[in-house]
Amino acid sequence: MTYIEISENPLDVQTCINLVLTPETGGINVFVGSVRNMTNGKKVVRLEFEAYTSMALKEMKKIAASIEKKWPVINIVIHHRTGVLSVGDIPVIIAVSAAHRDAAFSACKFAIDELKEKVPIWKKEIFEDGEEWVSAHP
Amino acid sequence: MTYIEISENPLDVQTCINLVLTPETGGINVFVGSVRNMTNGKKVVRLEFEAYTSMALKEMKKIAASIEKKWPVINIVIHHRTGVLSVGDIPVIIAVSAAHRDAAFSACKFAIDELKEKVPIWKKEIFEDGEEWVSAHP
Amino acid sequence: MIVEVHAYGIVKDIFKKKSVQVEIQINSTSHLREVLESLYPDLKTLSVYRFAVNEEYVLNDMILKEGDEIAIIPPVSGG
Amino acid sequence: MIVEVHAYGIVKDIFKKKSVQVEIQINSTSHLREVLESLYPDLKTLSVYRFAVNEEYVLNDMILKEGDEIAIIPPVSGG
Repeated sequence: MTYIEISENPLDVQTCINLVLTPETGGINVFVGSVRNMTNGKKVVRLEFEAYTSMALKEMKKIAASIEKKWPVINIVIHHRTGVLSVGDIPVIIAVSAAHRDAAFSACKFAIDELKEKVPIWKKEIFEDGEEWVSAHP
Repeated sequence: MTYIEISENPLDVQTCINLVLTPETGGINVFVGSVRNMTNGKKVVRLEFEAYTSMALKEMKKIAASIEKKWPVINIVIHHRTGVLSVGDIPVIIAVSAAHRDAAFSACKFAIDELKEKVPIWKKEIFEDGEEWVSAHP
Repeated sequence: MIVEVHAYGIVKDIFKKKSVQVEIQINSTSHLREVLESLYPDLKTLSVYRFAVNEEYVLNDMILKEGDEIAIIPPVSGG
Repeated sequence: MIVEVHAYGIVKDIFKKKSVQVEIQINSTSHLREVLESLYPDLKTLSVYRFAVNEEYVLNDMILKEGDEIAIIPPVSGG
């Protein structure tokens, strides 16, 4: 099963574990993103995440479908938060369960790498003296 | 910081996240082990974990020290449970925080691989018709 | 035809709104790109941007038709 | 000398207790291995086992001295 969600509400890691854990599960790999306090030596005040939600959900489902073709996994969760986040807040949680741990690790790594490359979600970093859409300019 | 623990109490993933998450953290990778319902086609009733606790703690600390030499990580948690566990229970949680996710993934994978090879903890699988110390015999 | 182009992230700042309507002579994304870049030259300062039509990335050029949902996708930065 | 050997996992089943005291003529782990295997031949059915002295794995042979904490480590299976 695949559980995909984009929401303004805080993400919860235990919820994600509960969604992927089954009696057949031997291992779960989880990636938890976190808002860092610094970017290139500049102090981050907050982040603002925006999504093209309908397309982002489609792209996230494609990532899950690719995983299911590549590795013997059981369940996949991809939860992404949008809106205003502060340092230490969690913008993304990915959790993958599998009978054997190697598949869970590989699939979770693949999921976050793909998400960062393809899913139409954007973050703006707000510094003390300005703001910037991440990766927008060369 | 390194947080190592062996305990008979249930493990909690949120506790582990809270221990590793810092303002400098960009990503956390977590491995959650789980008791599977089947081994080689035989139904597992429960598992019993036993540790040579003082030595196991030492070996777990060595794993954390190796990680800190190999990757730029922030905090490391290795929690292992002992005693009687049922299907779906969690024998181990490893969590590693880092500024960048690749280090967190690599370190977490290394930790569970090393733990399974070196840390003196043993599990006995109890089936409906017998029991067996895992990996004891060829 | 007249098409509506939805904006996200920095493109919303460049358009100064969530979407713009523009008239195109040729119904293709490559022509749309030219029209948009002449109206909003700041688009050319982006590292890269893609179009999405009906919530799918346009890989090369693509023919546009009435009712297509068109969006500009600047470099993504989720996660 | 007489040494106490601590048992874990399947070795506790083989010894039928948590530790045994055995007398050794040569104060080395390789000799201790021989003595234990003659007393408890089932040790030879294990895939492998190592000694730990003072909570550290013994890599090759090792001299034993009074007061050492000695344990047999059958194949580990944590996680």
